[in-house]
Amino acid sequence: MIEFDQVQKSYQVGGRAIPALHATSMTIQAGEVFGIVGHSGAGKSTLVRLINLLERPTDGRILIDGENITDYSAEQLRALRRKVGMIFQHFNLLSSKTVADNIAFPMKLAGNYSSKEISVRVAELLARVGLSDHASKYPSQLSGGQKQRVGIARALACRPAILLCDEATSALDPQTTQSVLQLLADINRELGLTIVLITHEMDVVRRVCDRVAVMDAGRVVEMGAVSDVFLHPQHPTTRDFVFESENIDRNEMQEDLDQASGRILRLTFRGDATYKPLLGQVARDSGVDFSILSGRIDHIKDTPYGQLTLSLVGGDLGVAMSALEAADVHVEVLR
Amino acid sequence: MIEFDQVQKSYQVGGRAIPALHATSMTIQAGEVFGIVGHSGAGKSTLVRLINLLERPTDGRILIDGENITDYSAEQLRALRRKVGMIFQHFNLLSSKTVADNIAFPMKLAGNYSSKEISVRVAELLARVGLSDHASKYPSQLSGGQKQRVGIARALACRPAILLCDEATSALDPQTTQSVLQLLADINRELGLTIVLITHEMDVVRRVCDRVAVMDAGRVVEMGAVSDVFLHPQHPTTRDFVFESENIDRNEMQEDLDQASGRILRLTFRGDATYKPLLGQVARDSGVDFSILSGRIDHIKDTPYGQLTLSLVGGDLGVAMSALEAADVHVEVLR
Amino acid sequence: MEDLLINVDWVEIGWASWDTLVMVGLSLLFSVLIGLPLGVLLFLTGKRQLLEQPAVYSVLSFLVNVLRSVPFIILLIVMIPVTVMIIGTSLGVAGAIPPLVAGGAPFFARLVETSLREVDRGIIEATQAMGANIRQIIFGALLPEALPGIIAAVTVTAITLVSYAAMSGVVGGGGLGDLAIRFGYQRFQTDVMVITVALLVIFVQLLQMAGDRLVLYFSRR
Amino acid sequence: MEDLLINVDWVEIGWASWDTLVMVGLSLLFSVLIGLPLGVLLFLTGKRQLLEQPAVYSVLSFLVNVLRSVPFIILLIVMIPVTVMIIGTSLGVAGAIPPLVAGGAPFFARLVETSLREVDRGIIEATQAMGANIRQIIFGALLPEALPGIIAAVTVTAITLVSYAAMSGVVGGGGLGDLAIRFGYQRFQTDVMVITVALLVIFVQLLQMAGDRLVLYFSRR
Amino acid sequence: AEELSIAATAVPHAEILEFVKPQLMEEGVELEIKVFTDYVQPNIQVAQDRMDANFFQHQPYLDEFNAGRGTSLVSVVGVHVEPFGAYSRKIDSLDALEDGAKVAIPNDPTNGGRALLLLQKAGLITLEDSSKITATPRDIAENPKNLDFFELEAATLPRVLDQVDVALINTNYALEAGLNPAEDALVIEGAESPYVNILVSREDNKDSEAMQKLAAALTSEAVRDFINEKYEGAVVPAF
Ligand SMILES: Nc1ncnc2c1ncn2[C@@H]1O[C@H](COP(=O)(O)OP(=O)(O)OP(=O)(O)O)[C@@H](O)[C@H]1O
Ligand SMILES: Nc1ncnc2c1ncn2[C@@H]1O[C@H](COP(=O)(O)OP(=O)(O)OP(=O)(O)O)[C@@H](O)[C@H]1O
Ligand code: MET
Ligand SMILES: [Mg+2]
Ligand SMILES: [Mg+2]
Repeated sequence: MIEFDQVQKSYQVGGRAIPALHATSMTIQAGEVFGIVGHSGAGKSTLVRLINLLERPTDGRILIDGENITDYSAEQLRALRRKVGMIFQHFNLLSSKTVADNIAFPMKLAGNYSSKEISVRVAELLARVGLSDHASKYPSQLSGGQKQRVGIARALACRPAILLCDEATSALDPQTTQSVLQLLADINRELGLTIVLITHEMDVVRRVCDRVAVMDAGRVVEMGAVSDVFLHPQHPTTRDFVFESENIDRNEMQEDLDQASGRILRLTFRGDATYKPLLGQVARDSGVDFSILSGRIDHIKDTPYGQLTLSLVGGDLGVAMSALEAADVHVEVLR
Repeated sequence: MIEFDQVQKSYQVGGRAIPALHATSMTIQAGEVFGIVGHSGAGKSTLVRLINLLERPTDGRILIDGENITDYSAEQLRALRRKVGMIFQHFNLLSSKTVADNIAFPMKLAGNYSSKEISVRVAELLARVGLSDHASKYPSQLSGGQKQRVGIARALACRPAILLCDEATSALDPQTTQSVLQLLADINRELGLTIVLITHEMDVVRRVCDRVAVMDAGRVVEMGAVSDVFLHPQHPTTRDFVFESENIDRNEMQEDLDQASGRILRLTFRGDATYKPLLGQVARDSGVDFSILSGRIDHIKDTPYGQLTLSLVGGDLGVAMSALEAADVHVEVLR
Repeated sequence: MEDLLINVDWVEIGWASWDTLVMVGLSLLFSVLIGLPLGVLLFLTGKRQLLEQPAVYSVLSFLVNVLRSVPFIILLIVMIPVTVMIIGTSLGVAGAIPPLVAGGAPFFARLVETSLREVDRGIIEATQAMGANIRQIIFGALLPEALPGIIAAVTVTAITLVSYAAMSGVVGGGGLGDLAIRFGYQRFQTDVMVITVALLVIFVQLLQMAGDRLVLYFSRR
Repeated sequence: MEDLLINVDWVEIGWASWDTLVMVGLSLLFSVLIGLPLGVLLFLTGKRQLLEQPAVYSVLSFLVNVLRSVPFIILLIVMIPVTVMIIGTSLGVAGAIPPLVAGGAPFFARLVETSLREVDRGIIEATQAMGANIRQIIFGALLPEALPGIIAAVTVTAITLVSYAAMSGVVGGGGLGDLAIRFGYQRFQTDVMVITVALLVIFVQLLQMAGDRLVLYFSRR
Repeated sequence: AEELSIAATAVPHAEILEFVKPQLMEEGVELEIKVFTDYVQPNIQVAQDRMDANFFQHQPYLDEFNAGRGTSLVSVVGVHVEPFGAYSRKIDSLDALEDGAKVAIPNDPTNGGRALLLLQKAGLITLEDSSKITATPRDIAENPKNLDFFELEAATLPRVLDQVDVALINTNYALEAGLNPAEDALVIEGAESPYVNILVSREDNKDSEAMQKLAAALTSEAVRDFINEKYEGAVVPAF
């Protein structure tokens, strides 16, 4: 369990202290996948780098499993860091070591692996991130995504208890992202690994996170279970993220809405309701004609959900609405 | 117009030449936004870096506006490069210059701007990428996304005729991405800027690209108008990308399909058909019950489109299918 | 006290300090003026670099090595005709400067070459991609990015020149080091030796501190 | 030909070459052994670095500066008692080695400090984040990443030692540089001077080429 | 006043010149004294007409130089001798030298040869050419005691006296280092030494009025007193 207790962080810029993280208190549960989203410069990297004290808080306490790590001795801190893996936004690979040696590096540092164990593990991780053919290249000979995958493999090498991911898939194509996320999810499930994951891809949050924190200008402005935050965003920043992720361009949506006739509803299905043949039945029963203006049907982690914006014309609107609500669909009237 | 004529590129690795780009011929039209997608390591960066000869082709010719640039003298090459902006995957900012000076740098190099012009343009670009408050910071004091935005502003500073973007928005959150894409689209429209854009975010392709090339293992395996490639992908790699972008996890989809009863159809709407109240009408007319298993309704650049996977139960399937086809909907029977 | 420093002639020490300052200052100036372009050229024409030119590199590298291999005392002597040609005399403080430059410039050039090698290739590439010519790459990207390393190189060179300057007595130069040798060493005047060496230490310490401060100031990474 | 090289005693030149090799080789070895840890310590305790320790840094930096400020001839003399303590004699080639080390080690340490400063902070951070202790950071990340720069520093130091070694005649050392001075210069035997200087140039050139090759080999960026 | 530029070694030459400078000024000759640490440059400067004269060397060295460099510098007047001696902290007499004893001698051409000549005179060694003033240990024909020679810079010799059995040291360095030539020297050159330090100029200005005034001043009674008083035997007047 990772607890932030009124943690603050400022950077010195030209002699002045500029806050990057305002006093923040929050808790990340052991074994959960915790997402952090927020605009560029919101303070996400800062927050995550505080967890292994790469940045020291200007004020406040950080507790891991109940212990105040800001009080740790150098030796205690090293012990902590050995069980916290980190994937860096800028990879930070050792340019003087081959791909295989980069991945082996944390295991060598840990000192309690035989060279046999190391080579087996490295080979396994290389296969896992699809770089077996590149084992003896140097980082400068890799593509951007390949570098990032080396960083991922390296962070996992010592089977950490906590994994900090700073945009771990930002340079990866969707399929590679998918397989990396699958890998993380598997480890999370099998070994109870706690994952703190910064991302700007809402799909990533949707797929693997249990809870998510939304940051804005150095503050955590919203936090909760992913489905709650996604389907019922409260803070404007969260709305921005969710809408964007639904691919709704605000302006275009407005245009579409303006052009569309009739009532406009936003329906949110969750779980089993999603796959019920509801819309057709309602259309039949109420005589209402509907067009789908935008929306998607997908999963949040393992739960299916759907969110559709419809325009409804003719028929009996009241019947339609109550039929939908009866079927556990959340209905918002947009116009 | 950028033409690749049997262009090849190999890298020396441990004494052996490993091909990163197999003989490739293709044409990028002047004024278009040309997307390149492909898995990590497919050769996207290599291909783009050939356009301004940061990499020299091992074989073949590259023509820009009909001139073979591989024959260019150093002076001609510099003149070419001055009108080609580039956004790098790893930003490549000058660590010794402030944000403002980094953006001003290409203008100073060009030598034909007064310092007044430069400062006006820099201020304008800073505002455009939302970094006005950070003008006098050094790159090491910026967040990842902020660095990337500096790189974008720098590439635009001299109003290039061709813009090469190597994952220009990979470190940006969706809103910032959106505003950067808007910026690129605007310049593309207003000034006829040719944009070559590597991305792994299919949303980005969908929003701004006219045409797209799909790369796999050093080859361009599919190329065409975005809507064609997206809605009717031919090559397996393209399918992967399109499915991923529809958020369809193959396994999960298979599970859903297995659970779902009845016929399974994949419908593709394009243009006006998208917003017609078709589904309800069909349900009413044919008595078929449908559930939406997955799908999305969105835009490709300015054209609305929709793609839905439905399970159909009961009623008259033939009537339903012909009604859909009559309304210009592309119907695929999956099961 | 008076007794302890019985041999110390403060006026002479003052002049010697001034001579050291002049010799080191001027020779450093010229070493940098000559060594910087030389170092840049060495870097640029080296293997896998922008203007890769094995022939030019070999010639330059060889020249630098020749100047660096010749013991400084020999350099002082061998340079005499050249020195006379350049400044009209090979005597005294002025006569010591050309050999000091001949020793300092190639030394500095090597250090510059080494620190330019540390500049991120991506940054050089980005600058090339902007259509910069060589001059612009050098002044706009290479030198600013390597500045902390180059300043450290200036510091090291300055201090090396201080120790070279001590040998200038061979051509009738002077300065603190020469005083230390002539009086402290050859005449066994320990007091003079201690004072001159202390002054040299202070001088070097000041150089180093100034250098360190500048390096820190220009380190942006 | 015979006439031209009338003064050249090849056996003596052979011995002198050997002496230079021994002096430079051994003093380089010890300079690296002492200077490397010293340079690492200077780097680590410096401002904004891992073990920032202004007091320790000042003391070390001062010590290094003292050794670097003392003219090498004076160092040769002042070191005599220390040299006798360490190796039992201050005479000859052996006696020249401790002062050469005293001159070479701090010089090398400064160069090491400079090249460690060029190591990407992100890499150091990543290593720290893996729970590495200082020893591991040094040997696992700092030194391997700075290796090309450190090799270049070894080359520069080796060549500097070649020129220092020329002064070893003061304590009865020898070698090519000393031969050049005593016979070539002081006894006007131009042929000896030319031969010895040529050998020195070849020696330095070989050192430089070996260094350059290693730098290239270890440059992975 | 007429200017006369003189190259000199610091001690005692420059000091003697400084001593005569005021008097010469009165006689209308302005001395410009330039100190060198080296034995070649002063001759070159004079030979190339960049300086008028020098005062640092003895006749044997000048002869050697003229022969080696093809110059034709000439002696104007002899002034003093800096006698050379053998010193030891281990033995009281050169006869007590054991087989294989360590002997330190200067490594510069003039003093090294001079030391060997002194040892030859003491009967310890025989040189191949018994009058070669630039001899080195390699020119030794017979070395019955198998003396082990170390060649060091002259000023270093007193500093390594503890490490060797005997060292041959210029008197000026011996004095500076606190040795007493009269008592400590096992053997020392006499006033008959051929190594008289001379004022040297070119043929063409040897007889100039200013030069002659300088020569006269250097061999005056005042200078004799000055030398005797100041150097207490380390420098012996030779006029
Ligand atoms: N300098 C180099 N030396 C050797 N191999 C290289 C070099 N640069 C790239 N490669 C290899 O060439 C292939 C293509 O690289 P490229 O950078 O073009 O990929 P990419 O499509 O841009 O991938 P990504 O999306 O991960 O950035 C990769 O397998 C990579 O390892
Ligand atoms: N070393 C530093 N010195 C000064 N300011 C800094 C430093 N590091 C970060 N900042 C500033 O602190 C703020 C938060 O930075 P942080 O890196 O945490 O953002 P982020 O949320 O990770 O953004 P991104 O998504 O762009 O990576 C930014 O405004 C940034 O400019
Ligand atoms: N002053 C020296 C001496 O008498 C003379 C050296 S000859 C170059 O010993
Ligand atoms: Mg960040
Ligand atoms: Mg790439």
